[in-house]
Amino acid sequence: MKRIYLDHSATTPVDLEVAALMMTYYTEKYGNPSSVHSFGREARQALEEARRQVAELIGATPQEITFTSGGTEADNLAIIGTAEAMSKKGKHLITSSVEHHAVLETCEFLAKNGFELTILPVDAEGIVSVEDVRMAIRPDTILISVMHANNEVGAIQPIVEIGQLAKEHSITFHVDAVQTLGKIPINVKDMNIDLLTVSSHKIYGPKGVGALYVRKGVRLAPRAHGGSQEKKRRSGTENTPGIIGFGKACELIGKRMDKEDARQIILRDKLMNGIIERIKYVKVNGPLGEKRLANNVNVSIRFVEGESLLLSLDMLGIAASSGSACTSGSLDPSHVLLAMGLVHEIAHGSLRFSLGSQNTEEEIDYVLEQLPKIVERLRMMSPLYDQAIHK
Amino acid sequence: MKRIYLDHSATTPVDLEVAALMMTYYTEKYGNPSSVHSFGREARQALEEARRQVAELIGATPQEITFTSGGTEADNLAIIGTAEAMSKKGKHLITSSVEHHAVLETCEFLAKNGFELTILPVDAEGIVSVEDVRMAIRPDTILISVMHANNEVGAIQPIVEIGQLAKEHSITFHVDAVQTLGKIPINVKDMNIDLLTVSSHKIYGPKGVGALYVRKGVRLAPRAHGGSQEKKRRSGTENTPGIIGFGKACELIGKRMDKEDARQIILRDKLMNGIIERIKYVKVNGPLGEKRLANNVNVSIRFVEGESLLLSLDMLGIAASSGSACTSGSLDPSHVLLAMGLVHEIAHGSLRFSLGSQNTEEEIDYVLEQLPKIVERLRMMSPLYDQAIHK
Amino acid sequence: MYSEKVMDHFTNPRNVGEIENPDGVGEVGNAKCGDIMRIYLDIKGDIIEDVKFKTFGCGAAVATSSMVTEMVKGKTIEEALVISNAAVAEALGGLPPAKMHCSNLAADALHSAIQNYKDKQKKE
Amino acid sequence: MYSEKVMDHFTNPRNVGEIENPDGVGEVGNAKCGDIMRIYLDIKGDIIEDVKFKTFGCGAAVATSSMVTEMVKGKTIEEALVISNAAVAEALGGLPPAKMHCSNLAADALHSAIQNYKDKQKKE
Ligand SMILES: Cc1ncc(COP(=O)(O)O)c(C=O)c1O
Ligand SMILES: Cc1ncc(COP(=O)(O)O)c(C=O)c1O
Repeated sequence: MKRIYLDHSATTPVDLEVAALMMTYYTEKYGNPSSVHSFGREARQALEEARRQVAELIGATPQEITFTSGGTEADNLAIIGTAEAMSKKGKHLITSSVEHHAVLETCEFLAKNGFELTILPVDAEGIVSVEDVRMAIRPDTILISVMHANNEVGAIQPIVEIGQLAKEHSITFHVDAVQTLGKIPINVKDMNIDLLTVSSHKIYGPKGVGALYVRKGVRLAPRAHGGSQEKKRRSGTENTPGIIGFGKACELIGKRMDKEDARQIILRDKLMNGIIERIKYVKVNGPLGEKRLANNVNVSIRFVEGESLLLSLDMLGIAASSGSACTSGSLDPSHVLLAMGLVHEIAHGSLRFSLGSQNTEEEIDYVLEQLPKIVERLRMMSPLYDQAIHK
Repeated sequence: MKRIYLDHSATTPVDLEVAALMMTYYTEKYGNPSSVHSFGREARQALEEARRQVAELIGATPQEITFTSGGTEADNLAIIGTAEAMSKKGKHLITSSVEHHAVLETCEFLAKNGFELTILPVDAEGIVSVEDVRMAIRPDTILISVMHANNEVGAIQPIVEIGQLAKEHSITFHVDAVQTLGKIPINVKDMNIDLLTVSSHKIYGPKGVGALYVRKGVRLAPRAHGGSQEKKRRSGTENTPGIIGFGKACELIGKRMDKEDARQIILRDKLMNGIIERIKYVKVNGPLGEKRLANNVNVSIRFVEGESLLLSLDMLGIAASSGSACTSGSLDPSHVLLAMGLVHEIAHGSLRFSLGSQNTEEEIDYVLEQLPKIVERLRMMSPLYDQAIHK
Repeated sequence: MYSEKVMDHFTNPRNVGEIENPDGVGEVGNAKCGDIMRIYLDIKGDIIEDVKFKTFGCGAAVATSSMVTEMVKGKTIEEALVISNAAVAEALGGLPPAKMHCSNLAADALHSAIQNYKDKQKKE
Repeated sequence: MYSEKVMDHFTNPRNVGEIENPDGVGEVGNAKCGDIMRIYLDIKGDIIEDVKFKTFGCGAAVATSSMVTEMVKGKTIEEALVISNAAVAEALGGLPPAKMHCSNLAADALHSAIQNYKDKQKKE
C-alpha cells in the first residue's frame, strides 16, 4: 500500500542529501569536536559550518547560535534560563494560551516555583492580540514568550509588533519558531527577537537536534552543566552528525522556501476547500489566507471523534493528526482549540493535515476521495449525528 | 596517511550496522513515535525495542530506562532531579573529586543554590575510599554520586561497597557508567544502583543519545517540560533514529564484551609497558591490573607538555588526548590528575591513549616506534629537561 | 497500539445501529470527554434477543461497544449483568493502558440499558 | 585550530637551543601553568647577533618562541623592545583566542632577556 504522509508538523523525513552527509560524520569523521587531533578538528570545522548555516537562515551571527537536543530543550533553556538570570529584576512572565506544551508547561513549572504567569487569550482564529500583550506588561515582567506560528492551526502571530513592545520595555522576547523555520522568512534582528527556538526534525533534518538563538548581550543562565561546550551555554558532547545535518537542512530549505511555500498553498487550499465542499458540518480551525501557515489544514468534523478518523485514514495509508484527547492520552482535547473557543465535542473531532515537500496533488485527490466515505461511515455509527439531523 | 585513532574514551565511530539501521529510521520510518498512524507506530515499536536492548545490558527493566540527549544530560537529570525531589528530606550531596565535569559542575551548581556538598578525595591511583564515603554520610544526605570508572585514568571505583552503604542509609545512589557500559558487566540490581548514566557515543552508537536508568520507585523530578514524552521524565520529541542506534550498539557490544575486553588488555599492557621501557622519566597514572579499564593507558611524560605531544602525534596520524590545560582552554591541568596528587607540571605532561575495537597490534607498534622520537625532540627543546638531567 | 482484534471490531463493528421501540436503552459517557456509547436491547423473557449500538468515540470505544454486543446476544439478563468492562477488554485481547479508563465503558452502557428495561418493567 | 604558519614553526622551530655564556637570558612563565620560555641573546654593540630559545609548553608557546627569535635576529635592542606579544601572534597569522593570553609570552621572554643584558651592563 502506498502511504501518504500528511503529518509534517509532527515530524519530517530526513532529506537524502542530509542523511548521506550525516553518515560520513557517524562513521568516518567521527571525532569529538573538543579534541585537538585531526579527527576532532574536522568535526569542529563542520560543526561551525553548521552554526553558520543555521544563523544565516534566521539573520543571526553564528556566535548567537546554541545547539540543543531539540525544540523542547531550547524552549526550556530560553524560559528557565531567562527566569534564572533575570529573577533579581522581576518574576513576571507573559505567554499565550496556544503555545506548544514545551513553552506552556515550562512557564507553569516556574509559576509553581515563585514566578507569576500571565497566559494571554487568543481570538477565534487562534491569534494573540498585541493590545493584550501591552496591557499584560508590568514593571517586573522579565519575559514575553509567544510563538511565531501555531503547530495545530497554523495561526501566525503578530511577532513584529510584540517584539516592538518588548523592546520598548526592555523585556526579553522569546519566540518559538519551530513551525516557521524554513517556511516563513525570519530575521531576528528586524523582528527584535532576543531568543528564538528552532528544531531540526521539522525541516527535513534529523530528530534530536535544535537550537536556541541568543541575541548577543542577552542574559541567560545555562541548564546543562559539565564540559563547557557551546560556550558554557549547553554542556554535553556535541551531536556533531546531527548538528551538521541540521545545518545542511537549513541551507536546503532556505533555498527552496519561496517556491515550496507557493506550491503548498495551492495544495492546502485545494484540500481545505475540497473537504468543505464534500463534507457537511465541517468547520475550519485557524485563520484563512495570509495569517495561516502554508502547510496547515485543520478542520473539525462534527459528530465524529478524531482518533476514529485517524485510524480510518491510516487503514488507507493516510497519516494525519488530531486534537482529540484520545491521541494524547489525556482527557481533554487540544488546549489550542479550546483556547480558540471550541466546545469539547467539536474539538474532539478535529483533524490536522500538514503538508510537506514530497506531497503531490494526486495525494490530495486521494484524501478528498476517501475522507467523505470515512466520515459517512463513522457518522452512521454516531449517536450524536442522528440527534443532530433529526432536530 | 593512515590514521590511528586512540581516543575512544572521547568518542567512538558508529558501527556500520548501527549506522545502516539509523538511516532507515531517518529516511523511511521517520514517524513521530507519539503519532497514531502507521509511521508513528513503527517508530514507537523500534523505540521500545531499543529500550529493551539498553535495559538488558545493565540488568534493568525497560520501564526503568529514560532516554536523554547524552551522558551529560543524564548526569544533570540524575543529580538535579534528585535534589529537587528530595530536598525536603535533606540537602547534603556526596560525590568524588574525580567525577566527570557533568557530575562535578552540576553538584557545584547545587552547592551554590542552597545544597551542601562533600567532595571525597581519592588515593594516588584515583580510587575513592569506601571508608571516606561512610564517614561523609549524614542524616540529611540525599545523594551519593560516584562514577563506575574514571574517563581519564581508568580507575574502577568500589561501586558495590558504596551501593551497599547507600542502601543501608536509604540514600539515592547515582553511578556515572559512561566509561564502563559495554566494557565491564553491569547489573544495577546486584549493585544496588538507583540511577545509572550511560552514553551512546562511547560504545559505537551515535552522539547525542544517552539514558538514565531510574530504579522503579526512586523519586526524581523532571527537568525538561513539554510534551510528556518518556513518561513525563524527559519531554521532547524522541530522537528515534539515535535511540534505535543506541539500542543496537548496546546489543552488539554486549555480545562481544568479554572477548574484546581480553583483547584490549593485551594491547593496553603492550602499549603501557612499551612506553615505560622506551622512555625515561615516565609515570603511569591510575591503577594497574584489575582495577583499571581494559582500554585505558595514561602516562605522564616529564619535561614536556601534553598539547605539544598531541600535535606531534597528530602529525603522524595518531589521535590521543591529554590532561594538559592547553587542551581544555583553562589554565589548570586535569582535575583528576591533581586530585591524585600529581604536581601541575607533571599533570601538564600527561597523555591518554584509549583503545577501541578496531585497534590492532601493528598500530600499537607504530605508536611505540614514534612516541620516543617525539618525546626526545620536545625534551631537547625543553628548559626543564636540561635542568633536570644536569642536576 | 491496538490489538488485531480491536482493529477488527473497529473496522467491522458488529451490531451497529438502532432498534425501533427497544425494550431498553442505555447511554454512558459524554461528548465533552470524547466518548458516548448508546446500547439498545430487545428482550424476550429473560433473553437478550437483539442488541445494537451507536458510539461516538475513539477506536477503543467503538471496538468495546461492538464486542459487548457480541458477548450478550442470546444471553440472559443475569448473564449480561456480570459482564464487566475488564471482561470486554480481555475479550478484545487487551487495550492500551491509556484506554482502559476513558474508553472502556461498553459494559456500563449495557448495564444501563438493562436497568432501563427493568425500570420500565416495574412501571408497567 | 592553529594556522599553517604556527604549525610550521611548531614542527620546524627556528633557533632552538642555548647560547653558552649569553649576554642576556630571560625566562617567563612557570611549569605550574604549563608554559616556560627561556631566551638567550648574543649582543654585539646594540645588535642582536644571535638568539636561541628553549620552551616547555603547547604548540602556541613553541611557535611564538620560534617566531620571536626570527623577528629579532639582526635587529637592534631598541627595535626588539617594541615587539609585542600581539605582534608575534600577528606574524604567525593569528592564534586561537584561548591561546592569546596563556601561551603568547615570547615577547615578554625577549624583553626579559634584554633587561637581563642591560642589568649586566650596568654592573660592569
Ligand atoms: C511549536 C513547537 N514548539 C516546540 C516543539 C518541540 O520541539 P521538539 O520536537 O524538537 O522537541 C514543537 C514540536 O513538537 C512545536 O511544534
Ligand atoms: C565519565 C563520563 N561521564 C559523562 C560524560 C558525558 O557524556 P556525553 O559526552 O554523552 O555528554 C563523559 C564523556 O564525555 C564521561 O566520560
